[in-house]
Amino acid sequence: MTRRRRSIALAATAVAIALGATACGGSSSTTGSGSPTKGGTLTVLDHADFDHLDPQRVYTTEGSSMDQELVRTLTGWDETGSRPKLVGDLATDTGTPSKGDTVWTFHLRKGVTWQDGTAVTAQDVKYGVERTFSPDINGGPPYASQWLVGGSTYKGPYSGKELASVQTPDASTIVFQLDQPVPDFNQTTAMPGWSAVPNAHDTGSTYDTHVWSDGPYMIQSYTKNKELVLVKNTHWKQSTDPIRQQNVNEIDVKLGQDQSAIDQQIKSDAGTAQTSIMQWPIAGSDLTTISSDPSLKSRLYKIPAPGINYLAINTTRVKDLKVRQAIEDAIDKTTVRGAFGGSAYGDYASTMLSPGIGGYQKFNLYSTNPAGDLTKAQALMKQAGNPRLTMSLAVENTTTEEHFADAVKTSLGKIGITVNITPIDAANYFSTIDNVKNQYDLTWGDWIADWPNASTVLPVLFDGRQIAKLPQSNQDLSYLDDPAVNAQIDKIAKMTDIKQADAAYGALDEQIMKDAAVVPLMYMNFSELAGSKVGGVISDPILAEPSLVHAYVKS
Amino acid sequence: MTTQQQPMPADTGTTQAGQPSPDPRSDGTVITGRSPARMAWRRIRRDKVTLAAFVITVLFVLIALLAPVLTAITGWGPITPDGKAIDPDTGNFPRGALGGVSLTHLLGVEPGTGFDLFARIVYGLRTSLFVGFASAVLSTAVGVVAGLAAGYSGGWVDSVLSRIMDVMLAFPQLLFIIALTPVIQNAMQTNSHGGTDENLRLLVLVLNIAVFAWAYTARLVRGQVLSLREREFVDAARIMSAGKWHILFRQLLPNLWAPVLISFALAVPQNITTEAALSYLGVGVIPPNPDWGALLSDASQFFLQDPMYLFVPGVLLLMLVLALNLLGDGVRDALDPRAARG
Amino acid sequence: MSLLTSPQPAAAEPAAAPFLDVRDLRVHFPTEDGIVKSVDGVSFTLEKGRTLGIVGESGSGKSVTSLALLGLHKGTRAEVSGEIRLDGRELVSLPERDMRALRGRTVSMIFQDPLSALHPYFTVGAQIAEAYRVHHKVSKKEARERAVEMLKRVGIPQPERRVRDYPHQFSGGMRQRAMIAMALVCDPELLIADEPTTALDVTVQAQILDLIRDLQEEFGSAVVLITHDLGVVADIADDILVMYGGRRIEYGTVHDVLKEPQHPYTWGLLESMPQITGDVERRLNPIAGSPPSLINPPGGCAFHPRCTFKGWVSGGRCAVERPELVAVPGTGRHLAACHLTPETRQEIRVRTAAGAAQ
Amino acid sequence: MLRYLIRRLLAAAAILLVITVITFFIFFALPSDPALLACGKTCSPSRLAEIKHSLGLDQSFLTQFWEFFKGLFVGRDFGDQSVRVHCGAPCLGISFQTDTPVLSTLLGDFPADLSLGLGAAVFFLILGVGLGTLAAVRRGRAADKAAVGLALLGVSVQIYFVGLLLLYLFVDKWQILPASGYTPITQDPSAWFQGLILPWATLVIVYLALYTRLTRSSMLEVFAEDYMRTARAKGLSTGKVVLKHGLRAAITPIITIFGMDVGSLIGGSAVITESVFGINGIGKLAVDSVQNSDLPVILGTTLFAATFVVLANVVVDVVYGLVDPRVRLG
Repeated sequence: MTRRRRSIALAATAVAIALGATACGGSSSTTGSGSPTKGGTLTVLDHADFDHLDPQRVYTTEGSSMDQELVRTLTGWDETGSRPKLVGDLATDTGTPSKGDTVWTFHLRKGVTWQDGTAVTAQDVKYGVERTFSPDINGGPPYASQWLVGGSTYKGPYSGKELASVQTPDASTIVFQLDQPVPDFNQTTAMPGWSAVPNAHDTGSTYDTHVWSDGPYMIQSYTKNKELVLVKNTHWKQSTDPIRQQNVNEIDVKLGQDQSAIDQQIKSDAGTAQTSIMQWPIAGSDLTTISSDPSLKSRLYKIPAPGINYLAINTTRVKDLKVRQAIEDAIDKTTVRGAFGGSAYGDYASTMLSPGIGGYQKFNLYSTNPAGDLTKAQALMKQAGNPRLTMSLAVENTTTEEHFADAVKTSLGKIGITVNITPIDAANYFSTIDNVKNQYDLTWGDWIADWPNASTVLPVLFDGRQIAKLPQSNQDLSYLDDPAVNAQIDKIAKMTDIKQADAAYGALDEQIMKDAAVVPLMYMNFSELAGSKVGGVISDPILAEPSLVHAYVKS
Repeated sequence: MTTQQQPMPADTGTTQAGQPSPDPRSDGTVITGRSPARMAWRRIRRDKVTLAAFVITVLFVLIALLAPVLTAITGWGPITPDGKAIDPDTGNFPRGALGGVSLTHLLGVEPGTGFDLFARIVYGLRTSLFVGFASAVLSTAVGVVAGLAAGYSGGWVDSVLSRIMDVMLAFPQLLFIIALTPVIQNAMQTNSHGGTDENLRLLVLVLNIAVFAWAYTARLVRGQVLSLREREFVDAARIMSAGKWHILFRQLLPNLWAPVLISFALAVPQNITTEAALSYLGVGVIPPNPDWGALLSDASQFFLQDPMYLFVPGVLLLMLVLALNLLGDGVRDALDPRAARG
Repeated sequence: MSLLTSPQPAAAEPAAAPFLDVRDLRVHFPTEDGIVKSVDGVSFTLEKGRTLGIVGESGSGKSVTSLALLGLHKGTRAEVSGEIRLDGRELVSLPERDMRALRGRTVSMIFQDPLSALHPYFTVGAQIAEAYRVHHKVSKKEARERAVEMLKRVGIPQPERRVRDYPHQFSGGMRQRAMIAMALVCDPELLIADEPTTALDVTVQAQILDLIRDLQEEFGSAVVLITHDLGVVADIADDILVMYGGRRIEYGTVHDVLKEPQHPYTWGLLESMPQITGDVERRLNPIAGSPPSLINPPGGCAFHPRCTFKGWVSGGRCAVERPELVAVPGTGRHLAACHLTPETRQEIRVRTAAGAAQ
Repeated sequence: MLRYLIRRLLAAAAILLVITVITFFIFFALPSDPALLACGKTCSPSRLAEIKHSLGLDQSFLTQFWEFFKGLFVGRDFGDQSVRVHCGAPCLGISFQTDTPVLSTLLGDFPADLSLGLGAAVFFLILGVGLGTLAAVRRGRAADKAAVGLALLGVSVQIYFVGLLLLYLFVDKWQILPASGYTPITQDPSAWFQGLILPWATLVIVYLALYTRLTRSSMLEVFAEDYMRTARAKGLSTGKVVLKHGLRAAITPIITIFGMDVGSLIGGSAVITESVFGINGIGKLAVDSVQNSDLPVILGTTLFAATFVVLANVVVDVVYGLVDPRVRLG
């Protein structure tokens, strides 16, 4: 999904990402031992507002994470164990597939109520899912319209029509009819979009600030770009919720502070900073200082992200495989990682699937030395006829990315490739490079899985048929349109055995890497800091966010 | 605003109009026979502060011109990274104290990239000076022409031009330049293949700054022309049926050079400041092209970890602008006998 | 008494101290180019009820002299030396604090251009009242009443209404009247009028001069009238002091100086002045050349570069030796500083008169 | 007077109209497509077209402008299918990004600018006029030279350099002040004050320089006026001469500049200060909205800022008429 939202502020607010420990594969740790205390106010500091809180519009990790306090989804992840476990949330279990994974049935829990005490019904869930289709409710993930039968023509509930492929035989049963087999559909339904919205409280495009809660907290006030105040939803019952707790009395989200100011504030641990946590990772420039400070260790959350930071090579512009392979070997990942914040940022990557994702297999087709293998690269260039090449590289206009671009330029300069750097507004970066009309040879990209499965990584990034289908939001940044890859994607999609599919995805990853269409750079980690009195924070490896569902304030 | 400075009330000894005042500053009227330019030069030569500012400015210009030579001596260019000077494990921060100051890197290296800071500063000076001077030349030229036209023509030409000046001066300028730059850059990107031409980018920057600066000069010139056109020599020329252009350029312009030069001299440091501010906000010169504003913008993100990186270009930029401002003040004091620094 | 009120050479010691006694006054301004000697050794005396006219062209030092009388050079770069005795009190060395108590009260001044000399942002009444309140502990209301009274006295119609007006709402003559009202509000003993009529048209000029004369009679003040216009002086003054290049060149009673002018510069001034009684055909001859530099004055007689009669003096003395201010023979109290002998002067006057008659 | 005011206000409205048209036109050509930003990661062309229509971006320039212009006076209704949102006059549109009315966003950010701008203005006016007067009175002496030198330094220094330096010293190094930021005064007056100390100081350093220079030269000009000599000749004390007669006249041009500065400061011109200190004001809003191609917000902030500058102009002229009895408005 869910790239972390880019900083929209100007260069003055560093974007940067976070640090990381060794990506050890989805291990989640709950820091702050002891039993949770009730009461108090938890302060969340975020440098920018959420893209959306409307569950059908949200598509960022911050928004999705915050929505967990407000909105219950059909399924959800229980992250209290050593690995995240998919459980029924609004539903009693993780759903029942039938007809070769094309029909999925969920039964709702009894006793789940809205913030006004009325029961959450299957019709509310249907209405919520239908909202996704309205042009006014834009921004969310595409899965509903991609998979639900009749989704391509349906325009949402505001037109007065219902979507026939979502059926509610009774108030507690909901059935989805899909136009293709989706064996991990119940992981999709853990995304906020698959939640209920009561028709009576739907405020359309302004629902972001009026989200009607069936979770432990509800919105008391929400001033965009300023402050979001959540208070206890008194109608929420612990007995109906396997995932969340209701420990603090209030959650204050303060929006729009400079990230490095947030870093310093929480680091100081003075006053309200003691009961504060940051939403956005520590600024790249502060990363080394904070992560290497032993006194901060107990307050630091290193969250491995199910994602990848990579350099895409436009295969339609750089057609020579030898040249692409030379690039793979030439890139000095040490300086690249340095630009993103150094060793704290994450481990060097050699695959597109990261260790926390279902389907990950460890392999390395290119230089084992992260600093690159210049001899091999130069040899490959020689085989290609030593062309004097000039390539354009698109990056965001942030300091971090510009430094990254400089590092790439230096690396490729050594094998005779001249790189022209084009920095693009951070906010417009993806809409520019996602447009198939873009003219860049090299582009920077990162991707975080919508749920920790290769099915939300490889097909999204390498199915060449989407280039024609989504000309303005193409995710295949390398423009790889390999019939063998496409066929394999289709083949895996039909597999109903997840283990079999995982193995196939691992092999597909290797197959794609042979095409040398992308240079995987780092498996990202996100690091966040909390005040000394914040407890119960879960490192959520699904969203790569500090999950607050069990958070409490120590007295 | 007027910057004329007059003596204290008590030391004006005489009041009759045109009477040589015993005020020491206006001795020029007593000692006759010197051309205004000569007198101005004489005043500048006597003004030690202005002279010092002049020397510093010349020094800066020389450094900018000799940038390739200077970097050839140190051996590090502005975009040649020194991988050994930075530590990738700490996020590419410079190794060693004071931002990596060493014999090879006189001012240390840039965190993140390992570029030599000395080289970036001497090359960045080129950009700052070029943008400052070029936009000042452009805005002064446009301002003089517009001011002359408005002041001399009067009538609807004056009305239209004056309203345009009003609009320009009422614009939230910084906001607007910030907004305008991506529009223009986008237009440029579609022209070049992939990359953006840095010279073109500089040109856009110069244009952007000049667009919002010319109105000040125009207003000043217009005011001067309005008072000059009532003077006898213009009437005389008009009576002798001199052409419009003759009067404009042969009669009026020569009498305007002092205020125009003053406004030019003060526009240069102002424009350098604006350029640096725009680059700081990320809409000016774009890294890795060296520029002081861009350097400071970059440095602002590391200033807690690597303060040297902020202080060196910051203090140098302060020195440059201060020298140019002092020079501008000196020129003004010298050209406008009534204005004295005291 | 009359002997004492008349001009005396600086060296001559009078029997009793005159009301105003200026001796060897020098006002010098140091500059980068040298010292500007605006006033360079000026002496004169003045009694109460009498009027002294100081005449000279621009830059002759007459205004600087008047400012020295008010002590307005204090606290500036100007170097003032010599003595100014007012009613026995020495003013040059008087501290600013004490001088301030005298300003506006004992010595006050009517400035040349009332439009610029009156503060544009305060009402006329407020400015007059302020001058009164500086030296009198009275309420604002009383001061305001005093202002109305003064405006009435200087002949401004509807003073109760005009007191609230701003200077720019007054006509030129009325502004000068207001200025006079302000100067006289504390009944000063010495009134200095610096070109009080220059900015006014002729009919108003006469009214203002009449007013000053009337008020002087009423208050019995001593008046120093500064002007470049000999006509005004002839009208109102008792004595005349002609200044050139910061020095005295001729000093005497109105009668003596105008009837028997001794210095070529005074002749020049007289010739450049139209006379109502004079011949319409008579040419007005402005003095050729420009005023002398006050930093490097011409050697000898400061006037010699412009003097058409220097050839009448033998041996080129004019360019070398500065003429002393000496009594004109036969008058005893008419002083002039010129190398021309009395006989030569007489001869020139006869010739010039003949020339004019032709 | 009333006629003058009406005429000036009409002229101001005309200038604002021109600025609106220009802004509208330029941002019509913005590089990015707000519909695409709203659409999300995987966006099909048909979905894009629907969103374009929903945002009204498929209409012609003139239609869009007319809708906007009309909204200023009669308000507008938003929302294509879902619940309709009414935006009352004067409607500046609804943000593409946050779906909230632009005016309410602007008014929400306004207190920050008001606090920042007015607070700093009070300090730099008083200090600047004081220092400038002192320099003028002590012309040529040590105090004057120090003031002139400091002023020149202040004029030459980069505002963000000052800001960052203050942050480095006071927050990081000496830890005297908390990390700055804006807290509404209604919420916590002490935090409001502490958070604004450094931003104020930054603005004061830069503007103080300007006002010191301005006051000094204006004062010196006034000192040469005849009426100042008249005041001394009355026997007034130096203090009274300088402060009553001198300042009264010298302050007039300063009021003009001050009015314009305050107008633009509270209208969001302190972009850099806001950005350095992380204050969410109009300036930062404008910068963010440009990055997000949020046309209604860009238009709103530009218009808002321009309105303040233009109104400040009118106010200054009216005040001028009140302050200077010679000026007659008409």
